[in-house]
Amino acid sequence: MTNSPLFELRGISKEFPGVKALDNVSFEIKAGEVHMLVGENGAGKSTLMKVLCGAYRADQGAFFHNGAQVAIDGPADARKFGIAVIFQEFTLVPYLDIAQNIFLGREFKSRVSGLIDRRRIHAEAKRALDMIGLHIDPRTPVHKLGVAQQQMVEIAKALSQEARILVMDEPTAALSDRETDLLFAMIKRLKRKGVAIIYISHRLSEVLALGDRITVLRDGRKIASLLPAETSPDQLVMLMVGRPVDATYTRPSRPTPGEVVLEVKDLSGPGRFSDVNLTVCAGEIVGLCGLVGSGRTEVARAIFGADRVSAGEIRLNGKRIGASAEDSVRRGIALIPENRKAQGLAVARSVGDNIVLVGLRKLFPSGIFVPRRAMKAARAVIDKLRIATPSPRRPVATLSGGNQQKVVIGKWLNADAKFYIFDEPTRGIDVGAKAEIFRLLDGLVHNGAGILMISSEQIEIVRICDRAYVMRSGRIAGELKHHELTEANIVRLGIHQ
Amino acid sequence: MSTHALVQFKLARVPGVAFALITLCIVFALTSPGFATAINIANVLTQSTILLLLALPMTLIIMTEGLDLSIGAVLTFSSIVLAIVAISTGSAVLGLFAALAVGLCFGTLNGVLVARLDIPPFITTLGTLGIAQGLSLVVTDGQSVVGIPRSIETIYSGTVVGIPLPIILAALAYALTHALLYQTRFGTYVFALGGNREALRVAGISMRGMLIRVYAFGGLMAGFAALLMTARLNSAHPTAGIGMEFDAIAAIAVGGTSFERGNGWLFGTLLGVITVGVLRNGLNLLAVPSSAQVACVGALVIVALFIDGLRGEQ
Amino acid sequence: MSVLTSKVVVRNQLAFSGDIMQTFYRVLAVALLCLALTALSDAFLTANNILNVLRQAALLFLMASGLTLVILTAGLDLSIGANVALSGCLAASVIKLTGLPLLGVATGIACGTVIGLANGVLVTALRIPSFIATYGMMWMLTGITYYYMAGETIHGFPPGFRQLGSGHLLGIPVPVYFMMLFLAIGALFSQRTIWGQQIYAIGANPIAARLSGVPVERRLVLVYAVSGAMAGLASLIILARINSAQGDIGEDLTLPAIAAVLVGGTSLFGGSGTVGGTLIGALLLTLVLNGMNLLQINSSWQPLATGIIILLAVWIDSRTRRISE
Amino acid sequence: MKHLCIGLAAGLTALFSPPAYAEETIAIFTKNLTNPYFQAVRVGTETAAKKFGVRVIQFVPTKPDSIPEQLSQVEDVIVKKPDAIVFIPVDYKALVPAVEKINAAKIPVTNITDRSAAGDFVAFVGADDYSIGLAVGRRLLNAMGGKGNVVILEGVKGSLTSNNRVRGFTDALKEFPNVKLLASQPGNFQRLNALQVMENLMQSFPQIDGVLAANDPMAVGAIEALEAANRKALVIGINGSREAVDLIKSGKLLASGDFNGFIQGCIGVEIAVRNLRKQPTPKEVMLKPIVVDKTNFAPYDTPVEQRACPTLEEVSTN
Repeated sequence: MTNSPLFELRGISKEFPGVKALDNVSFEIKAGEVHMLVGENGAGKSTLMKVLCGAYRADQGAFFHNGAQVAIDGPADARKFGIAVIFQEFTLVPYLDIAQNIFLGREFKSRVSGLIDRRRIHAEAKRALDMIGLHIDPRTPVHKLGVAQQQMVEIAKALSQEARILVMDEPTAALSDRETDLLFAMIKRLKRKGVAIIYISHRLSEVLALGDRITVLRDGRKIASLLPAETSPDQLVMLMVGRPVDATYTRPSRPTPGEVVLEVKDLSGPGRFSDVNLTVCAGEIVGLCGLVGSGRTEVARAIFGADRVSAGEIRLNGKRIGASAEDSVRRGIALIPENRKAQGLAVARSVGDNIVLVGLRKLFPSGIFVPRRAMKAARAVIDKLRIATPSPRRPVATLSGGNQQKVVIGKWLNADAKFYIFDEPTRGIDVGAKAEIFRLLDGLVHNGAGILMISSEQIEIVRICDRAYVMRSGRIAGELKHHELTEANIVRLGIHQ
Repeated sequence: MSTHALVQFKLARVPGVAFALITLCIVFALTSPGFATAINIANVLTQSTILLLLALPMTLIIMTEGLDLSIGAVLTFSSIVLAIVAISTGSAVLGLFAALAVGLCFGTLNGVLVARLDIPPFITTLGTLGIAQGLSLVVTDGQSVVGIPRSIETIYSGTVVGIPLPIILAALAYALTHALLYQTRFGTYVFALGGNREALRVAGISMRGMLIRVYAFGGLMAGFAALLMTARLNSAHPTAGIGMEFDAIAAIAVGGTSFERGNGWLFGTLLGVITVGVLRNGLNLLAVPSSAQVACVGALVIVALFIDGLRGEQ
Repeated sequence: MSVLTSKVVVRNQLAFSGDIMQTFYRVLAVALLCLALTALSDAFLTANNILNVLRQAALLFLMASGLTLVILTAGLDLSIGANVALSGCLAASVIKLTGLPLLGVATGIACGTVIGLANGVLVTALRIPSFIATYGMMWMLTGITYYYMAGETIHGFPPGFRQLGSGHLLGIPVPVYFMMLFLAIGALFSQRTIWGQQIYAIGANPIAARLSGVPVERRLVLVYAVSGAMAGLASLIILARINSAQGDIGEDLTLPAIAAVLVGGTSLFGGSGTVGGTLIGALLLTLVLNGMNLLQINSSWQPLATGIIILLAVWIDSRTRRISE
Repeated sequence: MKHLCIGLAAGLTALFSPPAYAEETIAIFTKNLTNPYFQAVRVGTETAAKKFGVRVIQFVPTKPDSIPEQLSQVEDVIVKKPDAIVFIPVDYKALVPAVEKINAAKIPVTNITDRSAAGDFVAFVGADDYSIGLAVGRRLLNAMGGKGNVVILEGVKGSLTSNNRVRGFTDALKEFPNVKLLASQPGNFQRLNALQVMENLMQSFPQIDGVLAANDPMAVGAIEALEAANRKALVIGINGSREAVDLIKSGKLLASGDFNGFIQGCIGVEIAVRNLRKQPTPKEVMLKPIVVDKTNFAPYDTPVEQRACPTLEEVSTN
């Protein structure tokens, strides 16, 4: 590893209408190092990376490549210096095949002018895929791939651009453990090849395990740059949040579980999961874990009545349910879906509109909608969950990830549900918000609700849940009582032997 | 997986339209002696050419999650300009260029309004529809334009080695569009425009430029279709193209192109256009009352999409 | 955070004023148009002509108001014109046969509603894109109408029924009262009922709406049914006005209605727009036609003018929206 | 969905059993399914068909007055080779290619109502729109005592029918210098359009004494507008439709020029048949312009379905 920085940003500032996203931030990356970039949502990490790759133009600041000052006025320039980014929202085109996606914008010209050389594109793509050990036919249309595979394609795409500097924005967010290990192995390989990697993550364990250096951003400013050896999770969290936050959240004592709230018997959904049995009692949080794609979300949706099932029955307090989402809601089941933007929020509408949506029937039994009362109800929730918004009239799109998630949860507070399903409630949320959400879960169970929680982060399951079911390829692989609930056990059950 | 997967992925969309087409052909062949004759088949295909010329670019436009309601009116106006120029200069070629120019202008206008001013395509083209239609009426004062050099007529009625010229032209247009969509960067970016615009932005490609080109292509093809229309009527008429945009959209929908995520299928469009043509021709041969014919067209659209819907759920 | 929030408030006020501006620009446009016409034709600013414009706008608005709800859910109903034709013709023949205007009215509205329901089923149960489903429906309805009417005309209705379209109350044409009534109903329904709220939510994000327990299918069927019912009602007013029914009464009523909704500022992507805006849109389009007749401008210019107005209206919107952001 | 298709197939097959071309078949082309005039034509052709024991098949564009569609229908019909064709072009210029195709296919074609700009026809049967406009126009202006203000409601701009009728109106006006033409606006042959145009015109002109409408539906529209505004004016239309006759009876409509679709249909078919049977046929039959009013509406009061076709001689001799 050389000591002179491969690429350097000095005094970068970037302003958006309303927000100063970056304020005089400097940042450097050496060849063959993994540079961790951490900070709360809205701290400016993504903006900084978008500036680096030329998607945004900095208002102020300078770039240096191998010590020489350079200009980055667009993605083309960035690519010239071998900078490539893997964004959280994939930049893949569903109805093009893998190869075409990898070489999007860099298609090889065929001898016939104007046409593209598909054969060569596919050959090159094959090589790129082999390089990261992904063995899929490059002619497969991307919309047929799973999230993890799509991310692999993203990485292949980046590497095929001779990337010397690879930016990864929360690459593990959507990955199962096995896939995560694959990714880490690959990162180590790339390091050895001298590729510099900028790695954005909320998972402090990763940050400390994988990083050679850690830079902390907050409110668009650079707070610190330090080595993993000389820091601790708590310190990082404090730097990120700006105030001491109990990130290693430990769960307070729970009431002894009451009678069974939810009971699922031999539930089967064609091709998605089969013979699922599970129970959740009042006042307990039950985990549902397993690899991504093991059928967790599908089971949750089925319980909620969002998808049809082919066999089995679901009972809430003894009564059969699962006919339809509408019916479930009326009977007091809540689903906090996995994908906020796509499934949880009417992004264009105001915070207030979103919050009252679920509770409309309860708030206005007469069917007459009274804006003033709706606003009051919304404000109550906003205060209760400490959602950072000046007014319920604010478009929900303008909130940070954590606050949006709170809105999705807040929707259900007016509906006084008895049973909650949380699907990845902490994905893409910063530490501060995480702790608050966990506290919220506790509040719910203390009021006698039952909770089924899906999470890819075993550590969360272990800390929060009383029991957990582990799924493997569409079946319940086993149940873990509280005393046997350890990360090791979850992994052991979750992975094929 | 492998190519096999790709094939499946394409086949998955055939049935809606293919079944409709096959069924219709069988039914008509059985019920109407005149149907399965070389003359009639040539007749049907020839009639379908103009609609196909509109449906091809419309497919691309729809793949970008757009729409072009003005294409029929643009065809009308282009054909009027073509006629006027051809008459005044006596040169059909000049007329054709004029028509192409008009089409290109309207297409580009649509593109600019959509891409630069961010006006939703439906509204943009609803507006330009009015403009093109209005211009046609104002220029002609509702009269049809006649007296075009007879030479133009041969473009529609002529044949090459026994194959009607329009069919050859349409085939060329299809080949061109197919190559454009599947063999060029432009085509790749069309998929991206509907599927994931962020991908284009990151790849450093101007999506506005691409959008404008897509609509411009639509206008250009409308201008070209105007040539066939004018040749067919041997005159130009301010109502000739009214409602063709909807016929085209219907044919595309029947062909199984979905209106989301750049999920388009050009060959389906071809089948869709032919299916609509076959339906109308067959019903005419059977002398089915027009009122029933109208209903049948509606039924075809709904049935075809219903079948696709069924397959979608599988 | 503090930085953020403070900025946010400003932004919020702006965004808020953005909507105000939208409406403002439209009212302004109407006002300017009126001024221009007053200047150009002394016949324009007369009580009679104003009422006359309102009466003509009423017809357009009645169809557009129902359509507004559909478009709020990010859907479209291309069948309203054909719906008007069929409902009108059925109602007419019922009145002729039975001599009972009320029965005719019932038939017209019932027929319209049933067609709307059918659209709703196609869109929800069969999952056909509304654009295509209602386009197919349009063809089928037209076919049925042509078949049923066989090119004939039904004419001459009882005076009582005629009042619906051509009657006056306190010197104001009856259709205008309908317009006011349904403006009120539409506004209240969309803004002041939970169904209205749910319709907006569906338009903004159907998946989120479903997962929030909104009965998406039922609401969709509802809006299409309403749109159909309004078409049925409109058909009755047309009958009453022209005192006759013919297979083509629905022709070229659909696109103007859609235009009125869009010019009225309702977004095709659903979730934003108001019935009040649609009224302004209807007025704007009607004023143009009225003006052209008063100034005896060749009607060939009509589509041209309409097209330009549509583009202007929407362009101004996108401008104001960008300013407000 | 295979079943669905098979079902569809079965359905379609059942629906349209193949037409047996036993007796002579005559294809009739009309402009649209909505205007009563063309319905009268179709009824006329069918009545004549019964009379002469031939079979007529109706072809009507599904989109009213669609030029490309009528052209397609002609092309399709040629494939079927009917024995004869009776043809009303949607547009008298734009459909010339269709006529040429028919000629090329050697199918004898009789042109009725709108005289095609070119092509070989067995005969043309029509009534001269111009002279009808002139006659009915005179009727109105006389009734007005040769003075006052009038407006003209034109048909579809550019359509032959509208042009000639309006020309007739204006020439009639020339004979009455004291009558002032206030405005001439198109109502596209449609009620609602005519109604709204009339409403708007009444705003700009406080005094309208007469309305010349280029067809009956528009006359009806005008009458409704006048009634709604409690204003009086003499109104005339053209077509001699039953609707018009009722209004004449009730005194709301002054007169309607008889542009008799029924008879044109009859004669069109009769000539086609005679030609097929190698009997002599006239090259042209022009129906005499008749103005239907209170004095002579009786014959027009019977529904077309119940009328009998006049013979060729009758119409040519009178």
